[in-house]
Parts: sequence; C-alpha cells; structure tokens
Amino acid sequence: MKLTKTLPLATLVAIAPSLVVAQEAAVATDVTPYILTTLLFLIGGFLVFWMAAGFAMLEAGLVRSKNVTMQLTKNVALFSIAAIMYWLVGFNLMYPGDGWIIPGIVGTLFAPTSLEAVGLSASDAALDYASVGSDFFFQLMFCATTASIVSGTLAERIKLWPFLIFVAILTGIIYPIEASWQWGGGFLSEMGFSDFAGSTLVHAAGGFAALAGAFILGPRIGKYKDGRTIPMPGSNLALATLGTFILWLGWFGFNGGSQLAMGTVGDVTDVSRIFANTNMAAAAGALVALIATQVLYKKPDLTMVLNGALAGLVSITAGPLDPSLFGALWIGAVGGLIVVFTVPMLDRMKIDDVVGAIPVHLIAGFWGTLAVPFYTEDTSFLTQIIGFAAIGAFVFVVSTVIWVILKVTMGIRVSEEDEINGLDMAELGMEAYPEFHKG
Amino acid sequence: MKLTKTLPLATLVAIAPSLVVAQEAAVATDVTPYILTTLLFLIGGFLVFWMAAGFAMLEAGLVRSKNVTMQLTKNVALFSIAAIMYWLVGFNLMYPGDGWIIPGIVGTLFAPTSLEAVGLSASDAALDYASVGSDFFFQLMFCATTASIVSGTLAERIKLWPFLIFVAILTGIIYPIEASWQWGGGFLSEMGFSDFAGSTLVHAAGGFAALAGAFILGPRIGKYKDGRTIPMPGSNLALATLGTFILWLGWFGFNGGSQLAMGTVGDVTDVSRIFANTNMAAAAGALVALIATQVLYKKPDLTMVLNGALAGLVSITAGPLDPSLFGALWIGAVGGLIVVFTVPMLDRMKIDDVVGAIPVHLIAGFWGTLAVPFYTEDTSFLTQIIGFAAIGAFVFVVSTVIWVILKVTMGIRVSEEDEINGLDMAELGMEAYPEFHKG
Amino acid sequence: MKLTKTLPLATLVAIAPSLVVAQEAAVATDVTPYILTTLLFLIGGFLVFWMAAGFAMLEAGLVRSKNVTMQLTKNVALFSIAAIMYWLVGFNLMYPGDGWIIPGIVGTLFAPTSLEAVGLSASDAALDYASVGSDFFFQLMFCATTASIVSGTLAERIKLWPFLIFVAILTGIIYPIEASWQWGGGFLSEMGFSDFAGSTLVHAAGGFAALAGAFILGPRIGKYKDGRTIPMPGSNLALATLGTFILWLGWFGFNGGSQLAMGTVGDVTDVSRIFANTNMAAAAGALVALIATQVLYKKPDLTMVLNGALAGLVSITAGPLDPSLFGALWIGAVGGLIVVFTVPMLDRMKIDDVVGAIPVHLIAGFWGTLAVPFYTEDTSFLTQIIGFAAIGAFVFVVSTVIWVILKVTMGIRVSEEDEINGLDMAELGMEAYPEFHKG
Amino acid sequence: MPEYPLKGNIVKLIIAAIKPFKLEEVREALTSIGVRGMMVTEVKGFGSQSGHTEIYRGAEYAVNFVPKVKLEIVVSAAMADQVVETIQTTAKTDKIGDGKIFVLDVNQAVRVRTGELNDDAL
Amino acid sequence: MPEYPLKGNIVKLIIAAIKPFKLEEVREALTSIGVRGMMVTEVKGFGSQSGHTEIYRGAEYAVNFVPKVKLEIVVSAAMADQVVETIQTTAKTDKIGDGKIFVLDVNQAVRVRTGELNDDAL
Amino acid sequence: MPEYPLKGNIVKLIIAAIKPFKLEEVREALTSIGVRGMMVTEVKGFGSQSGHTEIYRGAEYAVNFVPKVKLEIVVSAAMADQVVETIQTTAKTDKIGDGKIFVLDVNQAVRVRTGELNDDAL
Ligand SMILES: Nc1ncnc2c1ncn2[C@@H]1O[C@H](COP(=O)(O)OP(=O)(O)O)[C@@H](O)[C@H]1O
Ligand SMILES: Nc1ncnc2c1ncn2[C@@H]1O[C@H](COP(=O)(O)OP(=O)(O)O)[C@@H](O)[C@H]1O
Ligand SMILES: Nc1ncnc2c1ncn2[C@@H]1O[C@H](COP(=O)(O)OP(=O)(O)O)[C@@H](O)[C@H]1O
Repeated sequence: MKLTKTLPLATLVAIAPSLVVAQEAAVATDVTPYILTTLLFLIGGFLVFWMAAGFAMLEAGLVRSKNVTMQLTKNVALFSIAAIMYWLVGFNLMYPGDGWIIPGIVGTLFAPTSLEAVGLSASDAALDYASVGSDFFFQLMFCATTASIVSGTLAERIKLWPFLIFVAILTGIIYPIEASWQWGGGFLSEMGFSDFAGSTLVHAAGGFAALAGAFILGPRIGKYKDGRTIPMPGSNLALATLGTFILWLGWFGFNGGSQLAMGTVGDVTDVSRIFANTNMAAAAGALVALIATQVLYKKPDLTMVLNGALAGLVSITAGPLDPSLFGALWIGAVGGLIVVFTVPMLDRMKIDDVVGAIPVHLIAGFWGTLAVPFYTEDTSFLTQIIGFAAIGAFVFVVSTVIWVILKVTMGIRVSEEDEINGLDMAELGMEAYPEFHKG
Repeated sequence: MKLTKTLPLATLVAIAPSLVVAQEAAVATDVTPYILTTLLFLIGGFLVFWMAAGFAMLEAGLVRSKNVTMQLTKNVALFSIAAIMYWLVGFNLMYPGDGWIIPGIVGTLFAPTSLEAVGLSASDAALDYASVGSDFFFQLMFCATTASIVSGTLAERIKLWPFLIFVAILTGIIYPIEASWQWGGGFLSEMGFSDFAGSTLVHAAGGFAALAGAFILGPRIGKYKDGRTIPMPGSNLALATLGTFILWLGWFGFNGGSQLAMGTVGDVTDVSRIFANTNMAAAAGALVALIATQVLYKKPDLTMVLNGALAGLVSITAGPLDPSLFGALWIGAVGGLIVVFTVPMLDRMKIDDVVGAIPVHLIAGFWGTLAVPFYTEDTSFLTQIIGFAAIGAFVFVVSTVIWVILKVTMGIRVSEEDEINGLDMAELGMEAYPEFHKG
Repeated sequence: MKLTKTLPLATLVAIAPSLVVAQEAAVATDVTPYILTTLLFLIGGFLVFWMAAGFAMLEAGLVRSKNVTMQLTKNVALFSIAAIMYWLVGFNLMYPGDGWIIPGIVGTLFAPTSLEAVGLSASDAALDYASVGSDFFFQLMFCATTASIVSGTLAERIKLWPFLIFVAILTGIIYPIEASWQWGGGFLSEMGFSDFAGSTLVHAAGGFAALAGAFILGPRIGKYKDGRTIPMPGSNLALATLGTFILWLGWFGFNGGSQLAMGTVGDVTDVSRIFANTNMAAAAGALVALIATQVLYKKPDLTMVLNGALAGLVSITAGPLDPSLFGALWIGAVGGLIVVFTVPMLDRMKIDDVVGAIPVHLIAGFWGTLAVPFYTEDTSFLTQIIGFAAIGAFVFVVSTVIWVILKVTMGIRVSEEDEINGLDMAELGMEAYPEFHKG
Repeated sequence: MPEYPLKGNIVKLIIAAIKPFKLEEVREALTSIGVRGMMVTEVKGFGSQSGHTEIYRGAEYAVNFVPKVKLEIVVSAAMADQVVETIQTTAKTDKIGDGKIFVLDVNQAVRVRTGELNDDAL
Repeated sequence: MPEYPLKGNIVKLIIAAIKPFKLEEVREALTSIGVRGMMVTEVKGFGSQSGHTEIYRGAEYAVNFVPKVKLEIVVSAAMADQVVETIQTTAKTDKIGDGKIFVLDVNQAVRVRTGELNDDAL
Repeated sequence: MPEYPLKGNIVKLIIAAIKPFKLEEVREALTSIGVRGMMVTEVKGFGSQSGHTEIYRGAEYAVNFVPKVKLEIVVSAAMADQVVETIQTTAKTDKIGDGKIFVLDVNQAVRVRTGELNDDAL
C-alpha cells in the first residue's frame, strides 16, 4: 500500500495493485479509478484537516483558562507553519521517488512541491493512482497532525516562538525523513515494517517529539509538590469533548484515506472495513476507560474517557484494515486501558503532559504498531519493534538536540511570574474568556 | 428502498431497482454503481456520526453547568455502547435476510456482524448494492442516534450506569427489532408503511424510550412548583446552537444516505432532491419557531428556534424525497410550530424533558410520518398511523418494563442532595467549567 | 466555468468543456461524469453549509457575552431566510438561462425553483453538468454566506427584525442580481471579468452590504471616545477559533465545488489544485498576521490571526485554480497583511465593524479579485476593477437605500439602555451564559 | 458615632455564608419577614467542611474550598435579631458546612436614587 | 477602640451597590476626587427593582435578582462624606434600582507591601 | 454594644485583598496559626498598580482593574493582630499591587448549624 504512495513521483505504472484488481473485474474505465482515488484523498484530506480543529479544541479545553488564548494561537500557527514547510521541503523529502540523497534514508532536499498543470489530460495523469494535488493535500494533513500532538504536552509553560521554530523543523524535516523510511519506500518498508496509517510514523513520532520537549522544558510550576501530583483541571470539558468528537470524525479520513485507492470493488470495500474498524476501536477505548476509572477511582473520569477513545483510534491506526471488528474492539480496548494506567505513571515520573498526548499517541501508538502481526500476514513482532525503535530513537534524539539548542539560545520557558499569571495576559495580553470570573 | 437494505445479506441480485435503472441508461459499468453507493454510505455514515457530537453539544448547552460533565460523559459512552451492541447483536437482528426467528417480527439473534474479506473481488460483491462494511457503518449511526435522543430528556437527574444499561438494551435489541419490521423487510414493510429515513423508526422510537423514562424517573427537583413551571435555563446557548448546526449538517447524510443508492442518474438526482428538501424543512422549522415565539411571547426564544430547526428535520425525515421544495417547506414549518406548542404542553403535564427531545423527535416524528401520503404514492394515512402506533407501543412498553426493573433493582435516580449539588461533583467529582463562577 | 452554471437551465449540451475533455480521454461513460459532478456539488454544498455554523461561532465568540444569544439567533435566522428566499426568488433570478428581463442585468423574477422529477432518467438529465437539485443546494449556500458577513459587522446594536428584513432582500434580490451579471452569464461575464468562486460576487458584496449598514447604524456606544478607540474584547476566543476552523474547512467546498465539474481527469485534478491552493492561502494569511502583530504590537493578536486566515481564504477565492502553490502563498499572505492594517484604519474612520468582516471580506476580496490576472490568462486588471466597482456600487447603493428606509420606517437600532444592558436580556430575555459571572 | 446626623434609625449589616441550594428558600423567608433587599455573591468557602478529596486523571487532591453563597443585608437594628434567626433556621440542614452569620454596625445607609438615609434608604 | 495604635487617621469602609453600566463613570469620578483604590465585585442584587418576569421555553418566571456591581472603598474618615456624595450623584439615574451606599467603621487598614497603617495604607 | 449578650469573646472581621497566586500560600499560613474558616471572592482591584495598557486589534487601552482575591475572615479579637500580620508577611511580594488588609468590629457571629455564638461559632 504505502509503496504506491511513491508512484505519482516515480514513473512506473505497471504493477499497481489497484489497477490490476480493476482489470480483473474487467470493468473499470481508464479514468474512473483515478477520479475516485483522487476524491478519496480530497475527502480524507478535509477530514484530517478537521483534526487540526479537534486538537485545538481538545487542548483549549484541557488547559486552564489563563492559557487558552495561547493554546489556540499555537494550534492555528502550527498548522499554518506545517502547511508551508511541507510544501517547501517536506513532501519531496518524504516521497523522493528515485531522488534519494542517502538511499532509503534521506530523500530529496529543498524541492518545493509543484502540482500538475491546470486541466491535466488523462494521458499525462498517473491513472493508476491519483492527482499529485490531492495526494499532497492529504499527506500534508498527516504532517500537521504530528505537530499538533506536541503542542498539547508542552502547554501552559512554553514560549510561543521557540515552539513554532521547533514545529517548522519537525514538519519540514524530522517528520518527512522518518516517514520516508516507510511510506516513501525507504529502508523500513524494505524491511517489511508495517504501519498502515501511522501509529508510529505520525502518532508515536509526535509523541517522541513531545516527550523530548517535556524533559527539557520540565513540569509546570506547582504540578509536583513534595512527591504528590497536584491536578490542574482543564477549564472547559465541553470543548475537550467536542475536540475528541472532531478527532474521531477526522480519523475516518485518516485511516480510510490511507487505503490510497478507491477505484475498485476491493479498494472501496476495504475502505469500508477501515471505517467500521476505526469506529469500533474508538468506542472500545472510550468504554474501557470509562469502566476502568469507575473501578479504580470509584468515579468515571471524562478526561480519561476522551483520552481512551483517542488511544483506541491510535491503536488501530497501524492496522485498521486486516482485523475483524472483534479484533478492532480488543485492540482499541487495550489502548483505552493503556491511558488509564500510563497517565498517572507519567505523573509519577514527573513528566508533565498537560493533555495526555504521550500516553495516547506514543504509548498507544507503540501498542498499535506491535499488534499488527496479530492480523496482518507477512509482518513480525520483531520487525515492528525495530521499526518503532528506529523512528522513536531518531525523532527523540533529533528533537532533544533541537530543544536544547532552542533552550540555550533563546530560552523556551516563560518566566515564573508569567507562568503563574498565565500565558494569555503575559505573552498575548488577551484573555480567551475576559468576562467570566476565574477561580 | 428499504427492502434493498436486506439484499447484501440475502443472495438475490436480479430485481434490484438501482441496477435496472442503470442498465436502462445503458451506461453503468458493473462496478461503478457499487463503488458509488458504498461511497454514499461512507459519507452519509460519517455525517451521521457527527450527529453524535451534535447531540452532545446541544445537550451540554441546555443543561445547567453543574451537570455538563455528566451529560458529556453520557453522550460519549452511549455512542460507544451503541457501536458495540449493534455489532454484537443489532445489525443482524435488524437485517435478518431470510433468517427470521419469528417471520417479519424478530430477526436473527446474537449473530455478531462480520464484514467481507479484505480485497473483495468484484465477483463476490453485491454489485447491485454496496459493501457490507459501509452499510453496517451507516446503519450503526442510526442506532446510536436513537440512544442520543434519550439522554437529553432524562438529563440532570438520572444515574450514569442504569442509563447506560438501558442504552445497551435499546441499541442492541429494542431498536433493531422495531426497525427490522420496516427496513429489515418485516411486517410493516409488507403492510406498505413508509418511513424513508426514520421519523418513526429512529426519532419517534427514541422519543418513546425517553418518554417512558421520563415517567418512571419523574421531573427534576423544583421543576414544577405549586402548579407553575420553574425554568432551568441552559448554561451555554452557544454550545446548544453549535450542536444544532452539527445535527443539521449530519442530517444531509441521514436522509441523503437513506436513498441507499448513488450509482445512477436517477439515484444521485434523488439524493440531491433529498439534500435540498432536508435543508428547506430545517429552515422553515427554525423560522416558524422564531416567528411563533415572537408572536406568542413578544420575545423570540433561541432554544425554541433550535428545537424548531430540528423538528423541521425530523418532520421531513419520513419522506424527504417525494415532496417539492414547497412541500418540504410547509411540512417543516408545521414541525416548527409543533415544538412551540408542545414544549409548554409537556410541562403542563409535568413531563420534564430537559432538552425538548420528545416534542422534536416523537411528536414531530409522528407528524412527519403522518404527512408522507401527501406526496408519496401508494401510502395511506391509516397505514402510517398503524405503523407509528405499532412501533410506539412496542418501544414504549418494553422501555417502561426495563426502566421499572432498573428502578427497583439498582435505582435510576441520584439522591436529592446529589441532584441539587449537581451530578458533576456528586457522581464524577469533576466540573466542566471549574474556573467559571456559577450563579 | 461560470457560464456552464447556466447550462442546466439552458438546453444546449454540445460545447460543454467538461464533456469535451471527457471524450478526448475517450473513456467517460455517459453518466459517470454527471454523477460525479453532482456528488461534487453535494459535498461542496454541505461543506459550505457548515460555514454558516462557522460564522455563527466566530461572531458569537467575538461579541460581548451580553449579546451572544442575539448573535446566535441572527445567524440561525439569516440562514433560514436565505434558504427560503433563494428558493422563492433568488436561484432563477441568478440563473435566468435565456429568461432575462433586462438582458445581462436582471434575470427571471419570482420563479420559485423546482427540481427534476424523482427517479430522473438519464435521457432527461443534463448529462454534461449535474442535477439541478445539487446545483441549487450548492448555490444556495453561497447566497447564505453573503448574509452571514453582514451580521458580524452590525452586531451588538442592530435590532433583530429590521436586520432580518434586510437579509431577505439581500438574499432574494440583491445578491442574485449582481451574481447573475457574472455567474448567470450576464454582462460582466461577457466583459471578461473573472471571479472563480466569488471574492467579489460573494465576499465583497456581503462586505459592501455590511459597510452600508455600518454607516447608517453608527458605532456601538462608547466605542470611540475623544478620538480614541475603546476595545470591546470578544467574550469567547475558543468559539471564535472554532468558527475560523469551520470556515477554513467549509472553504474547500466553497472553492473546490466552484470547479463545477468532477467527471474528468482534468476536472478532478483541478479540484485538487484548488484544495491545495486554498489551504496554502489560509495558512499564509494566518502566519503573516501572526508575525505582523508581533512586530507591530510586540504581542501576537489571536483575533487578527483568525481574521488573517480568513482574509487569505477570501484573497484566493477569485482565482484558486491557476496560481501555483507559491502564488497562493503570497496572495494569501497579502490578504493577511491587509487585515492587520485595515482593521485599525476602519476604527480611525469610526466605522465600527465588530468582527472585522469588512477588512476580511470586502478589502481582501478586492485584493483577491485584483490579483487574478497575475496567474489567469485572458484577464485584465482593468476589467477586474470595473467588475468589482460595478458590483460594489450596486450593492452599496441599494443596501444604503434599504437601510435608510428601514431606519426611518421601523428604526434599526436598539435603545441606548438596551444596548448597554445587552441585546440578550433586552430583546430576547435570555442570556447565553446565564450562570457565568460577567465582568 | 456623633459624626453622622441620625436621620432614620440605626441600621446593621448582616453578612451570611450559606449553602447555595438554600438561597431561594432563605430569600423567600426574609422577604416574608419584611426584608426588602440584599446583595448576593458566590464565594469559595473554607471551613471544617472543606478538605474532602477528589481524583483527577488518577491524582488525588484535597478540595479546600466549597461553593457558598454570601448574603449581605442591611436592616434596621430593630430587625437584626429576627433576620439572623430567620437565616439561621432556614439555612440550617444540620450538616457540617451550613455556614455562618455575622452582624456589623453601619454608620450610615443611603439610597442612591433619592438620597434617603438609614432605614428610610432600605 | 483602644486596642489599636492610631498611626494615621481613622478610615471608613464604604460599600456601594450600583448599576453595572455606571461603574466606569463612578470610578472616574472617584479618582478625580482623590480615591486611590477600591475593590469591585459583581453581585446579584435583590430589591424593589426585582421581580419582572421573563419567559423561557413558554414558562413564565420572575427574575428575582438583577446584576449589580458592588464597590468596597476604604477612605480616610475625613473623605467619607464626599465619597458617598460623589457615588450617589454619579450613580444616580433616577430609575429604580440605582442602588445603595453603606458606611462602616474600620479599626485598622494595612498596606501589605509596606505595612503602612490606616490612611497611609491607602 | 450593649444590645448583644456576649456569649463567647468578641470577634473581628478581617478583609484582605491579595494577589490571586498567593491565595493558597496565605490559606495554609492561616490554617497553621489556627484560623478555621474564611470566605474567598474574586474581585477586580483598582489601585496604584492599575493602568498598564494593552493592545486589542490595534487599539491601545488602559487596564484599570487587576484581578485580586478578597479574603473575609472572622476571628476572635485576640487573634486579629496575628492574623493581620500573617497575611501581610505571606502575601507580600514587595511589588506594587500586593494588596490591603482591613479590620472591622463584629457585633455577633453565629454558626448556622448549631446557633453557637461569637468565637464558639468559628
Ligand atoms: N472564620 C470564618 N470567617 C468567615 N467565614 C467563615 C469562617 N468560618 C466558616 N466560614 C464560612 O462558613 C462556611 C461553613 O463553615 P464550616 O466550618 O465549613 O461549617 P460549619 O459552619 O457548619 O461549622 C465556610 O465554607 C465559610 O464560607
Ligand atoms: N437592604 C439591603 N441590603 C443590602 N443591599 C441592598 C438592600 N436593598 C437593596 N440593596 C441593593 O441595592 C440594589 C438596588 O435596590 P432597589 O431596592 O432595587 O432599588 P432602589 O435602591 O432604587 O430602591 C439592589 O439590587 C441590591 O443590590
Ligand atoms: N482604598 C481602597 N479600598 C479598598 N481596596 C483597596 C483600596 N486601595 C487598594 N485596594 C485593593 O488593594 C489592591 C492593591 O492596591 P494597590 O494600590 O494597587 O497596590 P499596593 O497595595 O501595593 O499599594 C487593589 O487592587 C485593590 O483591590
């Protein structure tokens, strides 16, 4: 599957699975599959775009009101930066076709994306795939997702501009390189690593970048006091719930679009499977988190339920096609359990992850990647672990280096007084809810 | 229309209308209609999924702030439960094909849904319809909608777990059985009952389950005092309005997808009619409610306008295809009037429906079902009434029994003090807006 | 492109570009392009519908809490009125086919829209285009957008009913007439004016109607005091950000759907280009506004960043297809700069535009229209300016007349005390956030 | 307090912290004994009732403040005792956290609209 | 009050409930006569103005509380009368609900930053 | 104040305006010296600290009010000085805007739950 992602840039057309199937069915006109797959990317793309709003609402709801304007600003800005960096550098670095600088490891550098001419004629199109424009649009959204994950973990204490500089590097270079190893046809795909829609490439990668940041940045003032964790409840759980529903919706595009083809009976039916499995995993994750918090704490914890749904989604993302609905259920359920247990664990390790992005994206992402061989042939647990480790190590190390450089050069953390008064007044001079009394 | 819903499970292929039309037009390739109809289900499905978020926001906005976290929790949980129960029991109980236990009345019990194999070949596909995966995904969302309706009516006083147990039974058994009578090819469809997208099967059914609950549960403390109704204004009308817009959007998938085919000129043009009519009915319902509240109360009531838009949507749902745009307008308008008059009526009857779900879904649902013969041939008012009565009686009686059992066994209502202090602190220990001062 | 919009009403079929291209590619079946283009309108239509929610949230977030219920009410009501007026008068006034009353200037009056028969057969369909139902649904949403723009500018002081009367005239008559000049095949399209998706026809037109209203209505009490501008910060920036993300998402349908065809490789690839360019322009607009406010005011201004993203979108709307990604970037970036500089400029002119709709829609709309010739052949700066001036003058003058008539007949502004106490309690007797203490 | 001309009788300020759900009841009881006005404020109350613990995302924490409603009522000295008693009996639930009542002297009360003084101002 | 050393002159606490939209005007008027600080709180006011009815979803209900703003101002006893008068004249609209002003004795005032006492603390 | 039977000792009302982020610290300090209760309210503070400017959509404006937290604490007269001192030393940051403390007499304190009076009520 992933390999075909390189086709629009490569020239080969022959062995494209989708077309083959199509011809077997002895039906497809030449262009209909191309149109339908392009449409899949456009629909999938706007659904994944919507996830940017989901992250913004989720994070705005989980920070304290004195930091809401800043969190919103970061989310709008990071998406915008991702959109530009991925065009400027990322896309061709991630899908170098045959243009690898270091074969299988580093693709084409600094080749801004250009799209097909207006009114492309069928003869010039990659009829076995889709338009470059739709592919770029769809892939770009994945790149932005990686950055959204980071902003949640580091909320309420990081300075705006150093954060945005990191985002530019993450979306322009770090993500495209590690993703090229698999989806660009790099060494991991050669190795037989399997990550259908990006439990590792997108979610764990974002999680590792966030984890590196959390280490360098340190916890919020007052978060850990004489060995105890002081909760800092989110200011607006309605917003956090809305954000989760938005992400859930967007995920149908995220996983479904990753089928990368919709022009045949087999492909569209696979996309259907993916939609159904994705929904099942989210539901199972949410429900398990609900039950687990009831059992453990005697009271259900909505924020854990929301994290549980997202963890279910992340868990199924590495292999949303092959599992049965029951498979999706238990894989998602384990994801839900993971957050319930790892959220407090991180706190005990004094890693302050404001929205729970590391349990949801990194740890559940690992689980999802590891679980692939249960249902997908020609995959091995070992290869899955190696792939995860390779990407994790790369992203974590490079991110750490950049965070450290940013820290020593310009500083990444606001002053103590600014942090206590809130980033909104201190850095932006603007409250999100100026009229509502704060407690 | 509805009958074709059983086809993917049945084996017959011959007389499928869509295909016939297609062949007349002497154009359709074998697989394109299948792909397009599957796509219709996927798009329709994610739009109806989005309605779950709409209900969550609408209800969170219309309850008092001390119950918002609970309302959000219920909405996420009920959707998750519906997703699992419909897979485990519901889908095959609703679409038994030839596997009826009691012919036309009770379908196949306990046959969890399984989807087609990965990479289905055209020869194995129900080419005249769509993929099972997409059909399951689409139908599941209708099932969840039924449950969402209940949570609104019973808000602010019902315990979490008994409510969720009821939801499991409603989505696993009650809804699938009554819906099978019509969409599964059961006795109502034999009888000539007509309910295109579910004014009765989904909305009134949810309304009846809610009504039964409201009777057993009783009104909120202080709602009715020495013969007067004490308003308990919703805490966040922006959220309620957002929820209404979300539902409005999702309804295009709800009604449009119920065309169940998009592979021919006739089908896609019908889907367009449905979109246009659905929008018109919602607009008329909202506008009439605006004017009616201005006239009756001298001041427009936004919450009634929102209910009016939803009532317009419910009203057109039983027959969104056949009416002209003008037909959609007046059918929706009557729906809008219905809420304005029945919301206070329910209060006079001391039936405490927190969000107005009974007027919107049950009463407007009755109106919509009744109105079908105005524009749809081969339908009769009598049959429409019989069908509505059959489903209403079944859902109301069974729901009542279950509510009573839950009440005597585990109790369904929180303590007086918990209700006064709010379910959020009492049952969840978590406020939705912890920093905003409450009044 | 726009011309083909008249085809479903006209009878000619021959020289339809899309079909031609299709046949060149010697592939398209007769009906598939029709189905796909209809699908484009349905998807585009629901995405643009979603923009109505976006405007509602953006405006509700940018007004003070005492006016939120009113702003929400206006947004729901204006969309409903637009839906009815566009059906009753607008659509056929805008697309008269050969039924012009004054050739090229005023189309068919008072011909309510009627859709194709149910189950249309291929032989009766405009196979080179799409279903009337889908076209009407899509076009209707553009009409509603024009009205949404007005409500933001005039917020917090205008009376409900006069505003809604204006909306009825704007959506039923003013917009359809000016839009017919270009998209209906009127004199501007003859002249060679180019406005792909409506930077002028929709956005600037809405902006001119708003500007006329702002002049007649005057600024809010206390907004301008002894030569200084007194800020009145929005009550909920999370809502404003959500609204912006919604608009951003909807814009893919707004611009992408305006390709008006998806049945060929060329068309679907063009739609992809449009999606990618639209996203790029929004990102550039947001980022430039972020940087500009940082530089000018030392602190980034989220409300300007949101306006910047929207200005980027408006700027690319006149020509989202032809520019390269880099072209979209700089065109959008200039749009972002425009808001940062023109928002305070309007204040200096004592034009009180509550949400910045005039800078975003009128001024950036002018820029977008002007920029078309940079990338689109056979267009001239002069013609662009003439077209913009013609539409601007028409909308501004007619709107002014109507505003004045409304002012003298029924009055358009609430009393001073009502304005100070807020429209919510004064005109609606209902607060949006009754429990949250206001400051 | 010689420095104030005593037009009208002396008045007292009564400050009470009560449980929020008792507000309506207390207001009605006070109206029925002739209290014509008051100011109501939500406050965060700290007292013996405080200190129960909740769990948020797996971390236990003590809830130090419980929501209370503060009433400020100015009444003629003559009525003060009755007002205190009415509040006490009405707000009472016999559960910890019922609240407190404090009585303070007021030098002077003025009605903004009319300039009336002391208990004429109420 | 023997128990307090009277560094600085005696001060008074002035509590006023006014209509919210008058806040800015009153603050300016007070600043212009030399008041250097105050505390402002939103309160729900109950009084003769209260009791108009609204309709919500078809049900009539009485609005018992109207939003008011409470000012708490400590000033030297010498200024008290002028402050009361300024508030009264500025906050006045001659419409019911204009509000009340109350004056109380203060034993002692302290500035946290410096420990200064009484009117030096203001 | 003859009109009140002095069961229990005289009590005082201490009103303090402090910086919000000092609340927790002050509450702990007060608890440690034996204060068993208080009422906390967010207020908008006006004072010498006020008046810095912000920019919103390109327009400069002066921020006249800064968020403060108001504490109302009733303690036995005997403890009053210690409480004042504790608040002052704990809330102090030596930056402008630290706040004020005011001490008032209380005629009577009542515990709603029990009817206990004065310092028995606390
Ligand atoms: N010393 C005090 N000063 C001011 N308010 C107090 C004081 N003690 C208690 N309160 C208020 O009274 C409320 C109830 O007091 P608490 O000690 O919890 O219960 P009880 O009054 O039943 O002993 C507290 O929440 C607080 O608002
Ligand atoms: N007895 C009272 N004690 C404390 N505050 C009062 C009292 N009476 C009125 N107020 C405050 O003054 C406000 C205005 O009083 P009201 O009786 O409505 O109008 P007016 O002051 O013009 O007679 C009330 O809303 C309330 O906040
Ligand atoms: N005269 C006053 N009466 C009541 N409260 C006051 C007064 N002056 C100041 N305050 C309160 O104390 C806070 C701090 O006062 P301010 O003058 O800003 O700083 P400082 O106390 O360091 O001189 C103010 O925000 C206000 O809440």
